[in-house]
Amino acid sequence: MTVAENKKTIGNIPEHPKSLLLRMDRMPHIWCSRCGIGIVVGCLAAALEKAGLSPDDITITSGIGCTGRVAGYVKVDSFHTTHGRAIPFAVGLALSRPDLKHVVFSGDGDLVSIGGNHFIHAARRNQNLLVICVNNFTYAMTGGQLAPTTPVTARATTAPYGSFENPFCLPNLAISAGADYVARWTSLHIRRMTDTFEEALNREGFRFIEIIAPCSTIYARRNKLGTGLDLMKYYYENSEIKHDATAEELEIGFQTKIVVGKFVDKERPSYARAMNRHLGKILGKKYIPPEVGGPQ
Amino acid sequence: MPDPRYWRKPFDSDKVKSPKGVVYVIKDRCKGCGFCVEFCPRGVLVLSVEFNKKGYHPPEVVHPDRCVNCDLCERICPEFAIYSLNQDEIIELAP
Amino acid sequence: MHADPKGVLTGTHYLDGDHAAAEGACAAGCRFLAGYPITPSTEVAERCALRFPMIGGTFIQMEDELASIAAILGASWGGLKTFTVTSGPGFSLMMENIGLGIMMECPCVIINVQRGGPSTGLPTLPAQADMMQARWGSHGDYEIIALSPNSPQECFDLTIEAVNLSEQYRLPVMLMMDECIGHMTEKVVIPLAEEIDIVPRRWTREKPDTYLPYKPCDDLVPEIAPLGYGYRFHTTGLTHDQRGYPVLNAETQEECVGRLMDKVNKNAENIYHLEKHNLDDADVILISYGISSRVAIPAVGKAREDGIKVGELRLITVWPFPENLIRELAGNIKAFVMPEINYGQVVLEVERCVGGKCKTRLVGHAGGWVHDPESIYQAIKEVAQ
Amino acid sequence: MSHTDVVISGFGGQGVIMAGIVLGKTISIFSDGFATMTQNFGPEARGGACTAQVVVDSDNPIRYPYVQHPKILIAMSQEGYEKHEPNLASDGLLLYEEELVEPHPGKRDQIKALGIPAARIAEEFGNPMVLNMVMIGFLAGTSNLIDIEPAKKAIAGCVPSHFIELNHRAFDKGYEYGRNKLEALKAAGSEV
Repeated sequence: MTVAENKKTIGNIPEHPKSLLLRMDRMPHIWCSRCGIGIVVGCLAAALEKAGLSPDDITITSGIGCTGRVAGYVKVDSFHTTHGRAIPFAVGLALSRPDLKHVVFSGDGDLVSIGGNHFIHAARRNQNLLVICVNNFTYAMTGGQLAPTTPVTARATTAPYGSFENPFCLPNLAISAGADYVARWTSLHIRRMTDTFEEALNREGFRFIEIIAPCSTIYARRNKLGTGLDLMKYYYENSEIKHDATAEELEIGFQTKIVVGKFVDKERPSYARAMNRHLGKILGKKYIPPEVGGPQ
Repeated sequence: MPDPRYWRKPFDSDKVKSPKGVVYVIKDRCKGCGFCVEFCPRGVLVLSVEFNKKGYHPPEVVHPDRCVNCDLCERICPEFAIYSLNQDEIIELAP
Repeated sequence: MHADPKGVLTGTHYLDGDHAAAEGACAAGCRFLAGYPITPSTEVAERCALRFPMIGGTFIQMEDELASIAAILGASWGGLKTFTVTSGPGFSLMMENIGLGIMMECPCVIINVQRGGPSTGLPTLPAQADMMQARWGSHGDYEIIALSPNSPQECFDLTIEAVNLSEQYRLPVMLMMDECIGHMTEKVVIPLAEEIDIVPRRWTREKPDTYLPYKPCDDLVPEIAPLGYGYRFHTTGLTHDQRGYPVLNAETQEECVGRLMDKVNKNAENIYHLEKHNLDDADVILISYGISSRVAIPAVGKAREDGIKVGELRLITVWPFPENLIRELAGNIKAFVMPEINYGQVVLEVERCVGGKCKTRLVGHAGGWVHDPESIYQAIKEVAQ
Repeated sequence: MSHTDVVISGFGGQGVIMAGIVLGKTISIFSDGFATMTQNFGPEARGGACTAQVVVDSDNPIRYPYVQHPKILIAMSQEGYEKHEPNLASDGLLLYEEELVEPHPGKRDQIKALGIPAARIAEEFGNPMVLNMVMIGFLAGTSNLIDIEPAKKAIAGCVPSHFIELNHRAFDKGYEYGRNKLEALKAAGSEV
């Protein structure tokens, strides 16, 4: 949308430039002050514009949790599903509507704890999904419990003495499961994040982008890390761009350096493409490619 | 007024015309995180003293002339409460 | 609307219930199946894996049943007719997203070929012990539609009916088979495509700017918007208003859940599919469904030879339950006898509706085998006295 | 033949269910009758006890689908024989694989018991898997339950196309063995 199309006003000023991509009738959103999720949503909206996509070209699916609420604020066909199941739900969407782009927006607990099995299998099968994970190292909506990403020694309500269990490193997980495109930024890296979203939107296959983002109210406070603003400053000082980072360098400890960048960018046929190619080859003329859903 | 963040004057600063931006703040949507104030590369903003309806201090434009419409405030705002427009577009918009 | 001929394998076949159900799904227009192997239901998925590539369908074997049900909900929103198939343990795993399907009002079909439980139970042996799980298995209040076939032919016919009902009323519909019917082989006649009625997806004709995703039509069912046509709708498992937006308060809960109940209850007369024999002058009525209805046949015959007036009521639709009919019949007879391969599930509904007006007798057992008809005969004889 | 209950019993891997399907299909698709097949097997794919019950009626659809007292028992394992023989109708027919099943002689005189070395015959065809078709041929040759032509059509619809001919030959061999056996019995003065 261009500014000129933006006819709505709020008070005496024009409505926000992304208002055609967002459900402004639902603002303010439920996320806390100094939470990073809104930034990621804004960057995706910007990426859509930059990629030349209309809101009618994409769907957004999310699961449960703070990030799970993203689906409710984007003005596209959007699905707020159950905890952990955003990916398999979106797998159904993607296979029934291969003509659209399908984005899964998920938190770390949703995506790789309860939904972990779906995550690795969707990556393995190279399903045609752009999966964006907002990683804030905790279960924020339920009050700050231990997440599969919580760094060792960080505190959570269910790890009151600090965590002693190994967290998942999400890019490593995605890479080892076979994802085609893997990147990580923090919520401070607004331009690179937007560019990465744009690039990933215009590709096929399983694309995974992790965004480290502040949870001000729960994670930062419980771990005495100041506010969300302090975490943003921390990202500014401690993130390092390294596209060829090793698996070890990608690990995140408690308040250690955060290596960001685009780590994998390869092309394999997506599940749907592989299916069409293989079945077409085996069955020849008997093969009828999958029907696309929607009114005939 | 020279921006203190430039350690030297760019060689081509006379030839390149910086865009001019105008910042808009949707005050009642703001939750006072301060991201825009902290990260604005031109130091255009400060947190205001006034409260909005929800009791937060929204940003206030104190150096409007410095804005180059870089979009950072819009992108980094988690609340969709601030953005800048190119001055030329605003003229078009005006009734 | 008639069936798409490319999915209809017209002819006379010798099929078991599982394969017949798969053909029913093809004929009904299902073009998406996500499933996970589990005995004794796997044959349905296997047949579709073979057939779908030749009729424009997509079969995907998911990583588990949680994923299977989620994927069919997604594909249904994508606009395809979808189904999944499982048995007890997998059915248990699907419960959460069956609730999502109900809340989002997503048409889809879940076939459960019942085996003995609890837990892993009897993988290859029959039971009818998931009937209450089908009714109540997901949390919260809702109404469901569940059908129970008693022959491979009905596995074919009722799969089509299940798909049609799911489209008509926009909810997950259960086809509650059992291992016996799933693995029973009989003649199955698949008619011509033009002889099969298909309920099309209820696409909205409303314009995007006036469309409300959860605004009900006269039959209390809302219309669906296709993806990517500018509707930009939102749907959620949270309690929502007509816009589909989460509104978390008691009034919206009442409106949202109340309608989910009403759309089944108030349309129940159009949903019931019952088989009735000799109910008018009956002293004893045998109520049955699935394989138990066939096992009871010699018992009913023998009781009639004894001069006992036995009527038969077969629940082809088990849920919604034909409450009013049972209440009415209860006033005129001595007893209901109900064989079930469980320790008493659907019979509880009979008892509730009877309200003490006549006797209710369960002939039940834990599963692994079908009833000896003699035990059903003895029960009829006892209650007839 | 108006109503005939058949039990086919053996162990997994012998093609018990396939034999039941061929029998049922012969009657309900390629003859004018009705046949319902039910099956019973354990969780293992091979080696467990396996039974197919086929209820056959020449005139009416089958309502009660199970067999309580089979008129014909086809036994391909000792275990299957031991389990089902006591239920065999008093005027029943027992068809058994004579190297795998050892019937208890004299126990029930009125039952007609006919053996066939079906496993060996199948091996001579170079494929032990056609044992079941030898048994179905034997059934056709020793009873009037099914005719050759519909049975062959049923077989053709049940096996991969390049195995049809082999399975037909196995069926023929079983049929011929059954016919010869009956002739021999007749010649020996038995009531057939």
